[in-house]
Amino acid sequence: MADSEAILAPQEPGLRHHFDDSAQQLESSTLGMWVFLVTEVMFFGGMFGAYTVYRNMYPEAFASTSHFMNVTIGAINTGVLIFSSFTMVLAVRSAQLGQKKALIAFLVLTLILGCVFLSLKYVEYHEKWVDHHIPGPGFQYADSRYAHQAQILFYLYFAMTGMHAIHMIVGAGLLITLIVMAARNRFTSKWYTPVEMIGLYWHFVDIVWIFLFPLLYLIGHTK
Amino acid sequence: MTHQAVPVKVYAAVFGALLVLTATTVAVSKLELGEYNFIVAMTIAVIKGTLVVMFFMDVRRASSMTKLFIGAGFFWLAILLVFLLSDYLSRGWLLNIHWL
Amino acid sequence: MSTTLPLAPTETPTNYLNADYGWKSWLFATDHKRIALLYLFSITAFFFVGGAFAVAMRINLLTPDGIFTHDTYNKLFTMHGIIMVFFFLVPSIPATLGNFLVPMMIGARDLAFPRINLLSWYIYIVGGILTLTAVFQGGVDTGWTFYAPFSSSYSNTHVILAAMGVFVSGFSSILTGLNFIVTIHTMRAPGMTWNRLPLFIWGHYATSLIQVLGTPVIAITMVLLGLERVLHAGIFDPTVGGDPILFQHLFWFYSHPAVYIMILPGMAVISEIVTCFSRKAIFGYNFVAYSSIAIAVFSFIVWGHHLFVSGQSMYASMVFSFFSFLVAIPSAVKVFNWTATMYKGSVSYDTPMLYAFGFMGLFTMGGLTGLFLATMAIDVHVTDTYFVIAHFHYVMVGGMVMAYMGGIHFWFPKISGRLYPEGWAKFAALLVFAGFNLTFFPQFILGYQGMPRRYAHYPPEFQVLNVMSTAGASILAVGYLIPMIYLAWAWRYGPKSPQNPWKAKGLEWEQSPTPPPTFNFEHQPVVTEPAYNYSGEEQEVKLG
Amino acid sequence: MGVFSIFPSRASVGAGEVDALYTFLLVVGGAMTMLIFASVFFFAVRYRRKSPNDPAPKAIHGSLPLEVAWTVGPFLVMLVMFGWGTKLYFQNYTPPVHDTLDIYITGKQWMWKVQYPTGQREINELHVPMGRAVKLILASEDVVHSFYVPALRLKHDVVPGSYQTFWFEPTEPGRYHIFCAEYCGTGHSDMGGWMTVMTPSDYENWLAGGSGGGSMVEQGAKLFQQYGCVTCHVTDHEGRCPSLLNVFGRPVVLDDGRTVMADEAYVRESILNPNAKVVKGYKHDIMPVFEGQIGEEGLLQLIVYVKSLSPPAASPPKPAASAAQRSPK
Repeated sequence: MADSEAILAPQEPGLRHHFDDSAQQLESSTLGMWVFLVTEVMFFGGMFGAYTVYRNMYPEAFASTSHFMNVTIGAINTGVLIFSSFTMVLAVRSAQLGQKKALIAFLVLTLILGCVFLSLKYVEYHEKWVDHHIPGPGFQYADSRYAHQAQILFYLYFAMTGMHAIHMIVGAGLLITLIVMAARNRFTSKWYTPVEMIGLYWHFVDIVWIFLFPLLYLIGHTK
Repeated sequence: MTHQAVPVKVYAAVFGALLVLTATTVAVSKLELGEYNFIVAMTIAVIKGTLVVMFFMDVRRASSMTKLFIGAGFFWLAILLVFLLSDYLSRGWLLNIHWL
Repeated sequence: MSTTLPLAPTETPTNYLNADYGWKSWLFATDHKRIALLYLFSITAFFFVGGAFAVAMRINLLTPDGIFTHDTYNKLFTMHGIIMVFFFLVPSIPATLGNFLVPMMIGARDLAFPRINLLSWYIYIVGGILTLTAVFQGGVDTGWTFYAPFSSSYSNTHVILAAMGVFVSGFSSILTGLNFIVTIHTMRAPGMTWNRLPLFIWGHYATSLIQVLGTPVIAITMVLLGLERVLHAGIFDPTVGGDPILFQHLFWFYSHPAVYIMILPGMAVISEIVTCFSRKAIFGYNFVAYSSIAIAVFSFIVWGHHLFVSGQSMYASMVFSFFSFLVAIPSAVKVFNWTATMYKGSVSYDTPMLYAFGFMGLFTMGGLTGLFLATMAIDVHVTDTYFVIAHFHYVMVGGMVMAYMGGIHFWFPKISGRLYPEGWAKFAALLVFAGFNLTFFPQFILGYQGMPRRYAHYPPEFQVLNVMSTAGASILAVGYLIPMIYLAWAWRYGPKSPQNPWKAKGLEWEQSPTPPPTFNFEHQPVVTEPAYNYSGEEQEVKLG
Repeated sequence: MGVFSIFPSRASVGAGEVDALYTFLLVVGGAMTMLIFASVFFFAVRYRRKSPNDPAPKAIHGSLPLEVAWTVGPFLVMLVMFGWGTKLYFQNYTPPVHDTLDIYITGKQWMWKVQYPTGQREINELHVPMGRAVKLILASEDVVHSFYVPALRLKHDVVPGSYQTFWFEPTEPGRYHIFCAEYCGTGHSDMGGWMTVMTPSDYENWLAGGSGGGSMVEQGAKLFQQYGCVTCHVTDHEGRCPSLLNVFGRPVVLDDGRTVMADEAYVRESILNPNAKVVKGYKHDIMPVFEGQIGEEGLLQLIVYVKSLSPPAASPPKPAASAAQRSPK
């Protein structure tokens, strides 16, 4: 045991035993987070693939369903999410500058904005429920031309926004963890890697929405 | 950690740009532009995504390895979409569907 | 788990096995070597479960009218496929040997994210339990390919549970790949430049790329399939406008690269074994290394060759056919280079090398029959027949499992600190080779004769070849059981191994005690020479 | 069982062509395998380690010319395989435009239902005459099947919701296996039958043996009456529905301004879901939705009937497709 401890580097704050120094640890965390986000791109990519195929197959049906999307809520939600990305980046900046109060304030603000997004999403889902636009046995569609195709497109709508919402909920959970950690003085201006990493995740979820919004709500809207 | 903190006004500018672009994409979607509706919407989305990646996610100052992985992610997404479409778009090319 | 450990004699220096005792020290282990062993035991268990299904299938096929009912047989091949692909082949080498050796070979104390590594094992177990639950609830009968609309609308079995098992286990694979990529990038010892990396590392790096980029797509495909089965919204259902071929596209976008997840680590192991037992540097290091990356990239643009007869556009088929030929070239380059490595070497016939010989021969046959399947007109005849079965078993079992067995024997002294009985090991290796060929060679002929796969009953003229195949399978089964027995015996009673029994090169042999201590090295390793410098050359030689 | 052969019996010209390509691949693959086996074996014996203390041999780090040779060499051979295989594939999957004998096959769990244009119907049996180009039109009522005749070296998946097709020219009388090659559920391995190739005169006799309900056109006409299509679609030119005379195989202008080709897929869709693509000048929701009302076999009969309303002489020439293919004798 003594032998193996001989090669351990002296401890730095937040440094795990198997790294040489915090620079190496940060590099690993950052690269790891990015590789994870790449897998997320491919995860959503499967659904974007299905979307591309069906949009190409049934363009009119798609234009037809986009009339039932609530563009107002969609646009507001886009703004909310962008705003939350802005507060998130300010939270990371505060952590970098070691400003604990600002860090907590921005994290809480980000969390609130995330909850606003999810609430508005709930309103939208409820509308779909009332209109019988939830795919499944109860699905009904006014335009009989697209009765079937519209169901596939609503299926994709729910799959994509649903997956996105699940990512938002996970992100909210992570934000709560960060807030608790920040309150317990776990971060310093030298070590705030979790804030940075979860920030990256939050921005990624934002980017997914930036693409979902035009694809699901706007395209074909004029027809 | 290894970088200087970015001034708040840079972030604020990016934030403003993102909001303006969102408003633009909604406005443009009301116009009848045919095929260009799709192109404009996607172009704006790509610009917005790039702004977030470059500034909020700080990729413009990231290591080239990180950039390589991000590039790879989008390249592979492109592989999936392009090769999927290669099937669907070329299915009707042969006249053998007129089999009678 | 702790019962399998040797009693540590007092004079044994502290190593990763005796550093700590008790089930907690294993189930909460973050040491990559202990996690590798957790994986090793669970994977072996799944291998024998999947193998038992295979034996039952072969027994059924002894007679044209079969022994089991259709439904039973359909469940047997489905469960054999799902378990072998997702719970044995995909994690086999990366999660066991890779987990154990990647940090050691690059001179790191652990993987970059030890707790994520442990998490990946738990995820794997959860996925496995879900799938086994599906088995015990009555099984699944969709084939491991889950083709819609049969799986989404027609099958009455536990499709959702099995799909969830596949979905969950996918994340275990992703996390392993992510860990490897980061570790290889950021944690190499001083002097371990990219051009000095052992080829084992290159192979695992390429594998990890595929795991990270491909696996999420199968995960989301399984989600879409499960939701469709519940909602019947029609995304894969043609009667309401869905396209069943889209499912096949998404499925094979992962599942074709997945076969390279299975074979690349095998190639990685063979590169280590061939050099060590020829006492020679690898012939064409750069070509072997970069061909792994080339395979990883090309593997993603060939999936359409599974759809030549499916109604896919013929022009798309043509493109996919072309790339399918291209992906064969880096594999061929590897085989040529391994063969050339033996030229003017000092070749010994130790057990790992016997497996490597077997690999080179059988993988060559598996790869070349792959060309038959890339040739569209031939594929139209032989796809979905036993020809395909024979082809991918030559690659997966003849290639991958041979390499796995070779690797287990090669590093067994490192892992356990003991030596295994060489005579038994050689006997088992020969038995596996003979049994394997007897099992699967007749299937090539069966396939060209036209016997379709997944047939519980078959026309009587195919019986002779089927009986041969079943006979071979029983030999193969014995060939796999023998190593189980003597390796378990040797773990406890085998003679102690010296630090480097094969006089191999590489940090894990040269600079780490056997078995290794918890942090792998007693001193920070420093690399001063290229990989496989068996001749002790002073200078690095650049090729080309 | 005669002399054992790795080749199953051949029933068509195409089967021989596939076998020729297969033989080429076997020779190349066999030579490659032998080369690797022989080199591994030779090196293993010639350079075996005689004693554990043998000195390590001198390193050989590689050879660029060799690497280039064994990269480019196999690539060139593969180009031949690719070209040859692709040509044959396009040929077998692209039926000739004229003078084919069209046979309609519907797969369902777990049987093949065969319809002949002359009206005969069979289950799990297919009769074809020698020396004619036979085109199979494949449909599925439920899951994906695959129609496979090893003696033809041909199969094609049968995908529900679409029509798939391939063709062949039988040359050898005899009975040959039909299999389902795509796993389709419980009875997958029982979903097979026999293809009988007959001499032209035997075939005529067999056809004369009787066809229950008249030719496919007649059966389609009957359905056309039965489902009430006839009340609108033929007589009522200026009325609620478009006439179907001389429509098939021509472009149709839709009410949203687009133009589509009136092909099989269009006719099929218009029967099942009439509102999907409505012809310009006609109203929606007039025609009943026949989804779930007519089976795949009935659909095929109706399509054949609609096609018969547009005589071939009047249909526009179909160029392009014939370029790559062998003309039938």
